[in-house]
Amino acid sequence: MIFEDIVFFIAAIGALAGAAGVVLLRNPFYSVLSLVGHLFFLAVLFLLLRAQFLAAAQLIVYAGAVMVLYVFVVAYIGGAEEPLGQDTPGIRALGVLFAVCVLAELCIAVIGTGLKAIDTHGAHIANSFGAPSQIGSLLLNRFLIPFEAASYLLLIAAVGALVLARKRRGFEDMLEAPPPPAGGRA
Amino acid sequence: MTTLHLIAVVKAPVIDYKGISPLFAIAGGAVIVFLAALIRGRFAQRVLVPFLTVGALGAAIGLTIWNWHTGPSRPIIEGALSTDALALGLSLLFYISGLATVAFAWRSIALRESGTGEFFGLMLGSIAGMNILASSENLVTLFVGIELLSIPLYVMCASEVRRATSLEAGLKYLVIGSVGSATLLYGLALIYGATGATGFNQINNAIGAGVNITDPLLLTGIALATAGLAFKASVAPFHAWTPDVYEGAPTPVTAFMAVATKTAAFAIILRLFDQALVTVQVQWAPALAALAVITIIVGNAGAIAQSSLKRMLAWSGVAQAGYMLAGVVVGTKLGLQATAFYLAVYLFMNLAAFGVVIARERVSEHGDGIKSLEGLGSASPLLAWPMTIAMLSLAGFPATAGFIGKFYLISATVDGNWAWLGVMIVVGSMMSLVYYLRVIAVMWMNPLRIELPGRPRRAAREVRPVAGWSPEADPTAQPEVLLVTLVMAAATLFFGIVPSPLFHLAHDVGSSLATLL
Amino acid sequence: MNVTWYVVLSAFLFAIGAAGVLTRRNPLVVLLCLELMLNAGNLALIAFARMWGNGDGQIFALVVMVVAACEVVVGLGIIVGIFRRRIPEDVDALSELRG
Amino acid sequence: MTIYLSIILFLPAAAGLLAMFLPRRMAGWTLVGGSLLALAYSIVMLARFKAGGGMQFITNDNWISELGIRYSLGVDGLNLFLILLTTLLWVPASIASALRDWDRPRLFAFFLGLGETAVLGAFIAQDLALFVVFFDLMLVPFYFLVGMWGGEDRVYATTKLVIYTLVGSLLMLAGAVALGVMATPDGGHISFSLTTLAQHPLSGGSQYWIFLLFSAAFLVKAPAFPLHGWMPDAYREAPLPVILVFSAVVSKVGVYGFLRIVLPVLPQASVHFQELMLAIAVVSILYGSVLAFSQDEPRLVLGYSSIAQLGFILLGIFSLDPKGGQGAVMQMLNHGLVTAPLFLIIGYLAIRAEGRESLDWMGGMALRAPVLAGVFLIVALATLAMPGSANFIGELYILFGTFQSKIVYGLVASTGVVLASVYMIRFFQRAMHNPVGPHVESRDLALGPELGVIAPLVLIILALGVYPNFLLHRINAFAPTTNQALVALKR
Amino acid sequence: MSATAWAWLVVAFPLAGTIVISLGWRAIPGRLPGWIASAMILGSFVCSVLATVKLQDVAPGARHASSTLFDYAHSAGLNIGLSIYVDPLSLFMAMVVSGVSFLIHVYSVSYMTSDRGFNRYFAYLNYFVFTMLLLVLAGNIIILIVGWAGVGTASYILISFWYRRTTATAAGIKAFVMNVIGDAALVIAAFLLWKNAGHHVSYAGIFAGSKTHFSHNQGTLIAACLLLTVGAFAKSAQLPLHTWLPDAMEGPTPVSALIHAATMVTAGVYLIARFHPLYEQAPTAANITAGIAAATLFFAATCALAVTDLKRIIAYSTISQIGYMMVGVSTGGYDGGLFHLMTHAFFKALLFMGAGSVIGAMAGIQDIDRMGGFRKSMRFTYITFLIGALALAGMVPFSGWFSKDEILGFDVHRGGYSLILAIVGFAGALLTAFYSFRMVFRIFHGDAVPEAESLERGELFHGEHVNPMTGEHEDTDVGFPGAEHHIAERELPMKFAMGILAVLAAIGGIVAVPGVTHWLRNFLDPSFADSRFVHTQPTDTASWIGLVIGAGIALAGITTAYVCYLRQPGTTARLIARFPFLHRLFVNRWYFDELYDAVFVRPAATMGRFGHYVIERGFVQGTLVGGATRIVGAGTSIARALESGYVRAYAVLMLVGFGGLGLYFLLQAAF
Repeated sequence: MIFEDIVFFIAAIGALAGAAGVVLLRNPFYSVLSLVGHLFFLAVLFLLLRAQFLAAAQLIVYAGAVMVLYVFVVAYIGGAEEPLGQDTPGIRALGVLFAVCVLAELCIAVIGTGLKAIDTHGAHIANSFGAPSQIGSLLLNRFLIPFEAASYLLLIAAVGALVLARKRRGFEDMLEAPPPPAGGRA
Repeated sequence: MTTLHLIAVVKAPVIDYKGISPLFAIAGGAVIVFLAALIRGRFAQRVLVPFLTVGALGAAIGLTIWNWHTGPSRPIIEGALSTDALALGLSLLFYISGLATVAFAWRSIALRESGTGEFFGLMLGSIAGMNILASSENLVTLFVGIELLSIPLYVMCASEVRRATSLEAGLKYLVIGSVGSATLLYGLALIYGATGATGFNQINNAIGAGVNITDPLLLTGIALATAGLAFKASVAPFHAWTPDVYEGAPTPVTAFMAVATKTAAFAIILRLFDQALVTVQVQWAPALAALAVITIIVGNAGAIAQSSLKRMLAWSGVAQAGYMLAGVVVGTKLGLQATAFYLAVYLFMNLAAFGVVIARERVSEHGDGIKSLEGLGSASPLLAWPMTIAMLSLAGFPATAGFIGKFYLISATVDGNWAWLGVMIVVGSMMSLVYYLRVIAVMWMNPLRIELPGRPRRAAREVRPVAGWSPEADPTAQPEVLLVTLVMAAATLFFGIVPSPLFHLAHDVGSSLATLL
Repeated sequence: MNVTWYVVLSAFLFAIGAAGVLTRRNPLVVLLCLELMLNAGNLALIAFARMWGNGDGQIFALVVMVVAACEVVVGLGIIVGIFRRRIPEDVDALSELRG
Repeated sequence: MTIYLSIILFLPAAAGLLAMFLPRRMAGWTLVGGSLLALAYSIVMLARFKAGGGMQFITNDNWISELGIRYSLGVDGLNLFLILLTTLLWVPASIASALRDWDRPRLFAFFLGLGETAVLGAFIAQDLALFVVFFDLMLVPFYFLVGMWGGEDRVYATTKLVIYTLVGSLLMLAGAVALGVMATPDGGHISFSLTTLAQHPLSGGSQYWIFLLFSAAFLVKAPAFPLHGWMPDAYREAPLPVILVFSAVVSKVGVYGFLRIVLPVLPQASVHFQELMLAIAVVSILYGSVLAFSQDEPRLVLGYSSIAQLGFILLGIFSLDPKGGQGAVMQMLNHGLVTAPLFLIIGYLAIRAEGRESLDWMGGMALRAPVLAGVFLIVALATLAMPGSANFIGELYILFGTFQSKIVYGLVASTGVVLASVYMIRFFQRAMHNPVGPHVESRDLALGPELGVIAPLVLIILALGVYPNFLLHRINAFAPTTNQALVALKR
Repeated sequence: MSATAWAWLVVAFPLAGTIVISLGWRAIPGRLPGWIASAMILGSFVCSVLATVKLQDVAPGARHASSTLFDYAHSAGLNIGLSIYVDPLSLFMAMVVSGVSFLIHVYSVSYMTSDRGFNRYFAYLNYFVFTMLLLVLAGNIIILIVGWAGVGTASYILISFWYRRTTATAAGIKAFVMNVIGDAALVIAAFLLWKNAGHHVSYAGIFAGSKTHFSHNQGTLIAACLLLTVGAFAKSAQLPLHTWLPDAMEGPTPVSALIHAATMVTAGVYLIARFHPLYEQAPTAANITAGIAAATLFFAATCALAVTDLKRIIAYSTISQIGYMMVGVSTGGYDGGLFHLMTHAFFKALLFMGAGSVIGAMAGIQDIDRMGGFRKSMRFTYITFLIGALALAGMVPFSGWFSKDEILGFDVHRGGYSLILAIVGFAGALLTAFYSFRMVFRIFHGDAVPEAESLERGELFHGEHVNPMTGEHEDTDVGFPGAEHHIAERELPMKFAMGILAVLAAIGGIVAVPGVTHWLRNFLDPSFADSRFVHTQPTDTASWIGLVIGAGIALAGITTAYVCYLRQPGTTARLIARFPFLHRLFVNRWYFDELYDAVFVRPAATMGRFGHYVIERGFVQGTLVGGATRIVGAGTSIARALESGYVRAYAVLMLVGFGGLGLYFLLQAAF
């Protein structure tokens, strides 16, 4: 088991580092990259937790597709360095403070729980646990609705993105042009 | 082992198509609307698509009534969804608000900006999400439902992309909303971790049996989940987004959010707390009570002296959420009924009010400012009366549904030994008078300082050319808005005098959760 | 390795994400931080799934991934809109609505 | 014929509604017709009323069974004459408003009619929730009446009026609901019927705080010191016909509530808080009187004097003695009967003083207006409870009742009698006597409208002065349950 | 017809008069209203006589009857009937009141002829007589109070009859308020009697009950009696509630004669006589009453010495004389008290009429310093006035001589405390004689003033119309004193009234000449049969000794006046120079008005201002209303300050909220 522990620690540190990078790096482009790293380490942790399918999905969907989208956008709007100074006073400090509070509460909750199972490596599980077959059966039975809903959500989101990012007439020149005639489509 | 799994794979899920038919109607309707929107041409855009939307909603209403039944929930699809009166009744409210929104949005800029099909399709999608949310029986469905509800709304808020405030509203809603759903997610995760189940009933069984009711993990999970849902219901201190988003968003969207989203949020709050977590009521009730009090105070305080009607209504919505939360706190069947009843009433009142705001802001130079109502009483009583009724009802005057609703809520609180919460509701109503009455005063008691077209008056009035008193200021220029407004106001009045029908519905809703006494 | 470790780790990630949302002003980065928070949730879910040995948590996590993706898409759409509208990439600049 | 109270109850509102859809000039007179019908009907009711016959002409139907709210009406010795007072005084009010040329006459008529219905409802209701409904509903028409047709600061005044009053009545709403729910035995169906509530008294503790909530509502309505903050503005700004009915009739609803609800349903609390209420009453009497004789605006003189008068009524009620109760009810009627003509007179005076409603601008008006002077004198003397007027009998009973139970308060209160003579005579003299004011044209009452409106009221005042027993014989302030409860508690 | 039926008629006549005149105020022409009014009063006088005759038929023991018209107020254990009570006492009062009233009505017909308020005047006057008769005939204490307040009202409206005189209205409100104080006292007394004497309000019931329910001199009873006394004193202008009566002279002179001399002010005496059983059961109260009355009679006499306003002199003399009556009735000398009441009614009314005649001749001037020498020009007035003055001074053999000395004689005979009172009374008698002839000499003797001379030449002097108090000019529109004046010399009705009164004042004493006639006592005895003092009567010889002493005192007083004013004019000036303090004290009526002004009037006004500005503006509006507003406003500003517009601030807010929730739940978990 020692091997697992070592992997865990490496992955954990990596994930934390990635997260920290996202927050701390001033250039959004780097932030995106460090998020990719973070996601990778998360995938490793998933593997340790016997969620092979999810690990895969993580890498493909996230680190693959979504992050690419990010990169495009950053490229499109030019990831300007975040302007320094003139931060609304207090918010930053308060933010960190309360983030720490939340962290403390969560840790207390996790450590203080009376659940025995949490201090174990987890229940005994079949080999097929987390395998595509099991996931699939769950998706098609108990979780059919969430599954369908999720796919539907993707459709909606796509339309939404279309609505928002669609090219519009008389938009680049910053005139508050009167809206096009009813039903007109740009 | 493996064989068992194979069997599991083979086994097809039991699907109660009848029970799920309303959801199909809505979701399918959305897709059809999307497709229809591809047809070019004025007719398709102006008539066909709205017609299809209305059709979908009408079908959903019909199917809901067809499905109507009392008593505990009948789970469909392995208990992912349940069609009980709670789900059905509240989804009726979604559909009604959807219909109203169609009318409100028909002439709106947002519609032109985003395109008819997209707009209505997104709306239907959001309604589908609400539907799922209201009838969800486990955490996963809950979460996906809430997201399906929110994401279209983010888009609709920002859909007037030419208006900076619209974008601002969209982004604010998105950021805060995502923080909210992340919090909710983490909370659900902890609950799942503490109980090992995602189904509400399993959770309910697990609590007390498998896990101690004072287990910090569970309770922290509840805390996080509460925060996430309270945000949706715009309960203080998670309300901060409400005024900004309501003001920035296109007014039809605001109306939709104000009634539908809040109803959905309360639907799931009722389900989660009164079904899944009812056994730990002693733990969460005081917390929710505190939230309710804060919400009542903050909401009413914020609404005072707002010059923008939308903003004022947003704040008042916060306050009303506080009242309804009181109905959740008591965790009794009566409380459930009272909350459901008040949700319905709340829908009528607010749609009436928003209808007037929309009708006025399109023609008045003051936009949604309170000044746009000046002298409405004598200029166009057809708009002034509904607004008056709505305000009186919101303020809880008798002979309006609002009074009955408050009465019901207070009796629920007293019945659940939360009498002081009832008193808090009353105190809130006192504060609320300040701003509700102000609106009425502006409409009726400010001297109308303009000459009305085609209205010979004996007393010569000081003439002041006001944008919005041009001929199309006549409410009949927007018949669909006027119609909705009048219907809603009439309903407010009717159910204030003959509330029994609503009570029957509320009764059925109350009967749906077996977990309550 | 105990499940506790995973959960605590996820808590840390969650907090970091929250802190990011509160401290960063570039909407893009704010979105990224939201991703962090969601992923923290995912980690917790999967850890608990391991702990209880049932798949619900993993399904949940899968759904969350989809949701996260959708949020990203819409969020980016809005950001693009803002960019087109020539509004600075700064959430604090979007404070016209207030009071 | 049988008396259906629903008719009398909704007739005025119906008339008002009808007026909404008639030509402008007919609107006012439609309402006059409606109020006259209501008056006639209530007179028939009086004729059919059996003195000492308990609750009569009962209507009792379900309204909202889910909330246990019943539509139950009834007339007994307590509210009989209050109903008559309402229907009677709405006639001059509606005539006065019909004679005047308002801005939106249809709306005015509608709200005035609605107001009468609401007030009648509050008087007739025999179900606590129904009472609350009408009690709050009352505010809506008056909010508009003051706010739309009032003076310069009308919006401020009416907002203040409504908020102030509604703060009280919302507290009462909470109290009422609590009362109904708590009084319901477990498993029993919730009921707000006053008789039922009187049969299941609550435990002391909950009685106390509910009592306070109710008192808040009723004392604000009365108004009693120090909860009268809305009074000066409302009295100053409201149109005359409106303030006439408001002061003469609506102010009685509050004190009526004590007799109808608080004493029967919360006897223990009533005894417990007796001294407190008596103190409030006495302070109101003295404070109201003192301020009344330091005012220069006739309306405010009446306003503060009504604080004092209602203090007397409160005193009688919380003497918790049958005599006091009888006197209190009697005073409600008498005060209404004298206040209405006084407000009419203020109107007449203002007309004769170039529309100035200030005593500084009046004086010497009796010179060529003997009838006006005589009428005014009669009413003024009745107001200060000159022996020989029904008001005197009312105050006599109140004082006897108070002496009987708590003589100290009675003695202090009786100084109020003297003060009353001071401010009323001062009012009369500064208006009618002394050298003629520079802007006064002294002109007697026009025989048509002016005299026609006021004469019947004055005749009623005189008649009651000769035969006050006509009222006393039928009045029955304390329900038998109340008496039993009080007797039991006093032991 | 029974006695009570006649009694009802007694009350009914003036009421009818009031209604007829006030309704027909425009229709009835000329002086007719005056005659109608007089006729009504005559009617009630006749009826009261008939009632008396009727009552004399029955045996002395049964000479009382009561009759109830209907239940005036009957509820909650309090039963008040609209009833009258007829016995010699009430009929005696009724006859005196209606008789004198009749004469004064007749007098007024002429005196007020040219007043524009003629009809109003007679309506008021009839109303007064109605209430006065109701008062004396009332069958229970509540009806008594009704009549009691009624006369107060009548007196108020008649005092401010010339209502455009600010002085008149001020005097009116003063009189009214003081009378209301009396009424309130009576109400409280009524309650005490009702509660403790067996829940009765009728006289018979109260007296019967008091015998059984009260012990001798019981505290409650004393309290009740003192409250009755307060009522009586307020009405009869005894110390310290007397200040309204001199001001009441603002009213027309016949009003002063009728209300403020002959009838109303003596109601207090009637009240005490009526409730004598209670006073006899509570001697302390009786003694206090008598003591104050004695003080009053002396005090008022001193004021009458110094005041120079003719009507006010007579007013103070009235106060003083009522003091005698009060002493009489409250010490048990009921016959004497009522006897004096009757004679006083005669001569005091006569004096006022004479004064009115003189004032008429003086064109409204009332200051005796400006008068003089009317002896020749107004012979009739002079003679009648002289008779009145002699009677007032108690000179042999005029009515006042018998009546006053019967009181004093009784008190001397009773001895002890009463003896002291009697001595005060004798002292007062000296002053009385002095000031009454001070009037006579100052008005009628000495050198003739221009008015008098012009009158001798045969024309009546018409001066500027000025308010005698303030001296400000007035238009005759006010009414006062009428377009022209009327004096007894020229008006038959005035002559008639004054003549009859003069005769009565002269020979009124014959009804009770010690040792010769006991008519009055025999008549009144049935009412006082239950008195402890029935048999304590001085022997005739004793009475005669008293009478002689009285005559001597009167003579002394008159002589002194003669010396001061005729033989050596200027004596008074020397006296004033000698005792300036006393003079100032008397002229300013012992500073009572100033005292009340400082103690009651101004504090009340200050309280009003304080209440208006401090409590109303500061507390009610400022603290209650404004405070609530401020609190809500503060809440609003906080709520809106949190709404900063920064999305991250909102996120912080959410986190704060979650932090709170989490903390709460963790605490729940901990405990």
